[in-house]
Amino acid sequence: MSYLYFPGCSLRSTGRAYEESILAVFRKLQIPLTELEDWNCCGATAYVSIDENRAFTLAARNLAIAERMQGNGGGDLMAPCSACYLVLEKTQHYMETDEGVKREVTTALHRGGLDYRGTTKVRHPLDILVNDIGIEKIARAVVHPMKGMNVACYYGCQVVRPFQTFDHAAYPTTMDRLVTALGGRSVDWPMKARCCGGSLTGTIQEAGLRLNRALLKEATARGANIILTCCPLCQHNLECYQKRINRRFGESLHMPIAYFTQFLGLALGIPPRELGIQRLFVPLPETDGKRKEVPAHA
Amino acid sequence: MTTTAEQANGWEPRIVAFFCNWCTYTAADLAGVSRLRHAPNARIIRVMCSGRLDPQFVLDAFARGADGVLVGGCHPGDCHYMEGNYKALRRVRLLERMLDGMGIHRDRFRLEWISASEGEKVKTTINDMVARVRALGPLALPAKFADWDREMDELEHAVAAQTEDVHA
Amino acid sequence: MPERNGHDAPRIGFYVCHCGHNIAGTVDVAAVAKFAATLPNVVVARDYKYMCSDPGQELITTDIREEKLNRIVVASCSPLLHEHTFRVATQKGGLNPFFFQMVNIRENVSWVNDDGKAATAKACDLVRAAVRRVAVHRALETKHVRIHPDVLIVGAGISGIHAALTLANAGKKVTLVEREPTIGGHMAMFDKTFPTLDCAACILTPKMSAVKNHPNITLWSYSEVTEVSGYVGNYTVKVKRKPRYVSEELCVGCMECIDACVYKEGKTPDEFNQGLSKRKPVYIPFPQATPQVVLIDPETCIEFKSGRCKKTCVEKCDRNAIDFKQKEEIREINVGAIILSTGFKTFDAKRIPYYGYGKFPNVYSSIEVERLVNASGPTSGELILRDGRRPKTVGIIHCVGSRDKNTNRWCSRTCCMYSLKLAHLLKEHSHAEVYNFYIDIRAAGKAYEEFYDKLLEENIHFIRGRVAEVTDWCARPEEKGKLIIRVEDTMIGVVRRVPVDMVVLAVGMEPNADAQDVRRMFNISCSTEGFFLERHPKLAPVDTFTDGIYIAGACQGPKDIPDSVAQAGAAAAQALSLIDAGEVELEPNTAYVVEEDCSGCKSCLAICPYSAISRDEAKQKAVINEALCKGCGTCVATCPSGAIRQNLFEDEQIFSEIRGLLEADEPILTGGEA
Amino acid sequence: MKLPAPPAVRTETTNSPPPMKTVTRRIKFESELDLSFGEHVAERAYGQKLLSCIQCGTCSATCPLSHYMDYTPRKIIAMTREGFKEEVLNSLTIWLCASCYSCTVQCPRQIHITDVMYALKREAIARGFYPAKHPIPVLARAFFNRVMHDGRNTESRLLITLYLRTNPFKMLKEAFLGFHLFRSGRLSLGREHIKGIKELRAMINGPEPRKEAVPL
Repeated sequence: MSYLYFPGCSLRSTGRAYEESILAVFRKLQIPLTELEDWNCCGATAYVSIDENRAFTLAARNLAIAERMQGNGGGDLMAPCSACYLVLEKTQHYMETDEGVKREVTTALHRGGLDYRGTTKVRHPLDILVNDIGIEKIARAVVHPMKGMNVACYYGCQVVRPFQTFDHAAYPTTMDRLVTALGGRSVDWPMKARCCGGSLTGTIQEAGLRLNRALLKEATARGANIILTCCPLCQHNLECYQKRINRRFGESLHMPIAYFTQFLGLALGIPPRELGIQRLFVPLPETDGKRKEVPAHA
Repeated sequence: MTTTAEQANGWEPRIVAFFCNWCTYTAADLAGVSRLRHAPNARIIRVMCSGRLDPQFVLDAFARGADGVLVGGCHPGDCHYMEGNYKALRRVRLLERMLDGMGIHRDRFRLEWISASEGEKVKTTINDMVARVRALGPLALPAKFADWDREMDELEHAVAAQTEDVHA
Repeated sequence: MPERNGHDAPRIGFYVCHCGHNIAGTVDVAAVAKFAATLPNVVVARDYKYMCSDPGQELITTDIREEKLNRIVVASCSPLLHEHTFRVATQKGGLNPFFFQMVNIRENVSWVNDDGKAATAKACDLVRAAVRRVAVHRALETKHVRIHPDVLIVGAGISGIHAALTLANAGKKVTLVEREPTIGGHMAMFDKTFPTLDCAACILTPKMSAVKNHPNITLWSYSEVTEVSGYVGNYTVKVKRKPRYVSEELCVGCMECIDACVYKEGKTPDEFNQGLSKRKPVYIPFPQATPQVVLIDPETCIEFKSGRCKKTCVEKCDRNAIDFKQKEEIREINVGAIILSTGFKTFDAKRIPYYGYGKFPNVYSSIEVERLVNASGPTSGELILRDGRRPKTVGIIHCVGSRDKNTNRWCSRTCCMYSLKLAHLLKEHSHAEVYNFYIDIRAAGKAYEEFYDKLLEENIHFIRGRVAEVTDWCARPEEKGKLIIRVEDTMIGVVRRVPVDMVVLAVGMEPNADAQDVRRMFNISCSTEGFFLERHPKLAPVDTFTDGIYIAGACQGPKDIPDSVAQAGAAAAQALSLIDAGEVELEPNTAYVVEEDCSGCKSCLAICPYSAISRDEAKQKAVINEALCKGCGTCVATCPSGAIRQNLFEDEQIFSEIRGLLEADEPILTGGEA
Repeated sequence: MKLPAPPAVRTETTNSPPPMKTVTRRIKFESELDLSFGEHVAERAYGQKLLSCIQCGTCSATCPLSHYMDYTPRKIIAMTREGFKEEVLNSLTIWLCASCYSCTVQCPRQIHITDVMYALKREAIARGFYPAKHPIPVLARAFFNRVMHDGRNTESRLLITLYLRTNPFKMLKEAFLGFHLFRSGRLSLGREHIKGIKELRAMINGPEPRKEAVPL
């Protein structure tokens, strides 16, 4: 079992901790990852507002490179950022179902000396960890059960919609099952796949803040002491705007937001620094056994 | 897709389709009732069961100028006559090997299970088959037969001429 | 007039039908007729508005006489629709009816093409093939078989019950087979029926006991059909009678044994009450169950599990009806016709997780609510929720598992009306505020719109919008402890959050889980949705493609009670007309052996699924029993020496068809991909 | 055509309807509609599915942002279908869509509403139906330029560009957050390049310049 790895732009900036924790976890589980050669921007959301076929071409370049590398022993293409994951899957979907898209994109790829036959499978790390590696195997590797962690699993929107097949689009459970296996308590809450507003926090901020407020408040009300995410944008929105939300709406929210891979890494006994825990703004809650490292600038 | 000389001349694939009365023919009727437009290249011959399909029908169709032959029967387990479609399947598998030997491309001959409710599948199957055969170009066996006959004639003449020479 | 045998040189009459605009709108029918006139042996070629009409058929009979035609080709719709019509016309003109060939240029041509040129070219090819084919047709004799006068009805809901009574009253012997321990089907579970609000039990139970008491009806409840063989008029059916562990002959339904059971309280979810109450291992589905016979569930009965029960039930039964040793029985019957009225199942609301069914206790499916408001239901008709509360506000969500391509795309037809009924009953029982969330109100039935009107006057809320979510996430303090329905009020154009105490999901109707197995057993087809497929959606709604098998009720598609009853009556009438005819014509498409060509190789023997072929050991030749042959033609294709032939599908005829299709001199000019 | 002002979110809209001050005449003449608009958009949103909308409102009710929209998504579909081109392209709705795909997965007609919104955004940009300093089209364009330059995008640079183009004062508001991000190593000002940028540009730009959206 090995995978091709598509970091995407976010994991190289705001989502650095996500990348660090993914690499650490996969190393620990001894699953080889090979970074996609000379990958380019997936062509996410905003770009599609200009021209869909060019956006598809951007994504398809990555799919084509992956296909070439698979021929040389690479595996499925893992895309941890929800937006990348969706755009790559969407490109795959429309190239399969829409003749026009397929024709235009293939022609464009040819101009750059690439070809794509359509064999690349796009996967999310959540899907890989739970369905390929398996919860049982992961559970056996746990050294620090995450007792005392009341986790609101937050899937966000794009990772479970609309082209993926590994979980339900409105009530996903994959991450909850993983959290339970790691010794945490997964809190059932109705917002697990409700949108965080994506880039709205940067554009129409009031609307974006309100969405995040609803999420944070509901997780708090349901007794969660941590929210886990699987998308760099969700993590950014939920974490970075908490203070602003408190100011704007008179709330007193203080919710740690971590990547599910960080949580998994801690359970597997990986040192917090290797998981980028120090990059979080809100400190993690304590587990029953062991106090977690608190970032300096909380 | 490349444009061949034949296409420029208005060549269109000719597909002969043998559909069983109970499933696939009914499905084709359903496609009609549902107004599912599909390529006009397929001509349907109704038989009671795909089990009635004599391999000679397929060979004859190719020999008379069909560019493709499509056979439609009920899904496995659904045959109106219990197991006629299994018999058809066996024959088709053998026939495919024979057609391979004759140099007739696999895309030109196809067996599909289409139930009475699958009007949509009639449409997609026919469209797909027509597209594939179109990509292959004309089979034109009758013309080839004529060529081969002429070659044979010429060969015979040549042989005859030689013999005459020897005896002369 | 004696039929001409057609040994003379072929004189073919060709007719192409406009079918109004259906064919003529796409195919140039005049050009087709003109083209046909150029084909060999064609003497007459005409086009006409409606060939299936009387004047159309008249055209054929007149031409046969006046033009001395001996072969007929009609290019019109599918042979599955009108082949018989034109064969009869051919016969009326004095020809053997099998000197006829039909060309399908409607379903196969005009309805699937937009390009007139391509369609006309295709029609011409098909016509040429038919003209070639009909020239080598032969005269055939129609076979007649006798019809067994008894009828089997499978499924004893309201449809099966009605069909059984109709046939029995006409003096026919009916065997009515029901899978459940009682007859009555879904209707027996309902409280009231729309739009009249008369009680379901009051109108159904008299019919149920009429079935039980009718001398012409054999009722086999708790039984299933396991095997069907034979053909129209002569079906042999095997029925499995599941053991009740209580003798149906001895039990009088006093239910003393239930009281006496060592279980003081029921422990198993009661199927009839949709799991809203518990039953004991020995039980009767409901007080008016028919037959009035208890049964024992071996899964939960202590005697079956351990063999060490005190058997207080046996002690109590003074008729000694309880028999733990009862075994499953297989019975075999012969019938001439079969009516399938196997009904439907309700949509499993768990498939739409965002409505919270199975997660929030106060979310109910409509069928559960039917039991809940039923006076003989688990709460004796009192509206008490699973958490013991009485609702002050109720939301009824329409179209759950209907009109949704993610689940079932069809409209279930009954939900609007039963939702209105439930809204009325819920309001009557609890004085709650009742909201209906609907996409469209479909009240198309006699007195249905009037019923809707009545509900509007009762001040029931009607919000036009499909609910997106039922959630316990409250945005305001007043929403706490409620279920919040999130919906766009599309009439007002604003998203609303409606807090309610009880949610009713108006679940749609689906084919039974085993509909595919059943249809295989009876050799009929299902539609795309999985409901049994009728022979023609308008003209043969209760017939199937298998002669002698009819369908009635919701197994054919979602239906309410009046429609099911009407269809059951129609199916009974169809069965009656078949039986009373005494005999039926069979398509003479059987296979036969040409003795002098048969080498006696036995290849054909193993291939026949009906064992119709045997070997005459004296002659060393194959022999086909015409009565057993169904005409699939598999042996014909198998015979290595070409000694087996098939009437109506002779090799020569099919080869002529192939030749006709492909002998165009010019390449066929068509309009490209559709 | 330009919107009068950049969008501002008015809160608690449902509780405080704007007072009716003037009598407005409202009627739509068929001649003001563009009857081909529906099919035009449907084609650009991969297939004709939007024409099969039954106006059930699931999209609006499931949308987390519909209560900020001037027209609910359902109305946008209806108006698109009926050819209310100007209203649709001028609406805030299309810019409020955060592409969460809730509507798409729940739509009983399986209409890809998110893709319809994308198609409408493209149309609006192509025809200039958006306010000059509206952040989203600017973000989209900045994004495109960045990717065409480097093959990847560096979010911090993108955000800086965005704020400079739209509202420079916002920079100050975000600076505090930026400082935190930078300190935690989550904001890099460096740039990433890909090696195959030439080929990438050839793929995207094509042999001839491609029209961004076909005008009607």
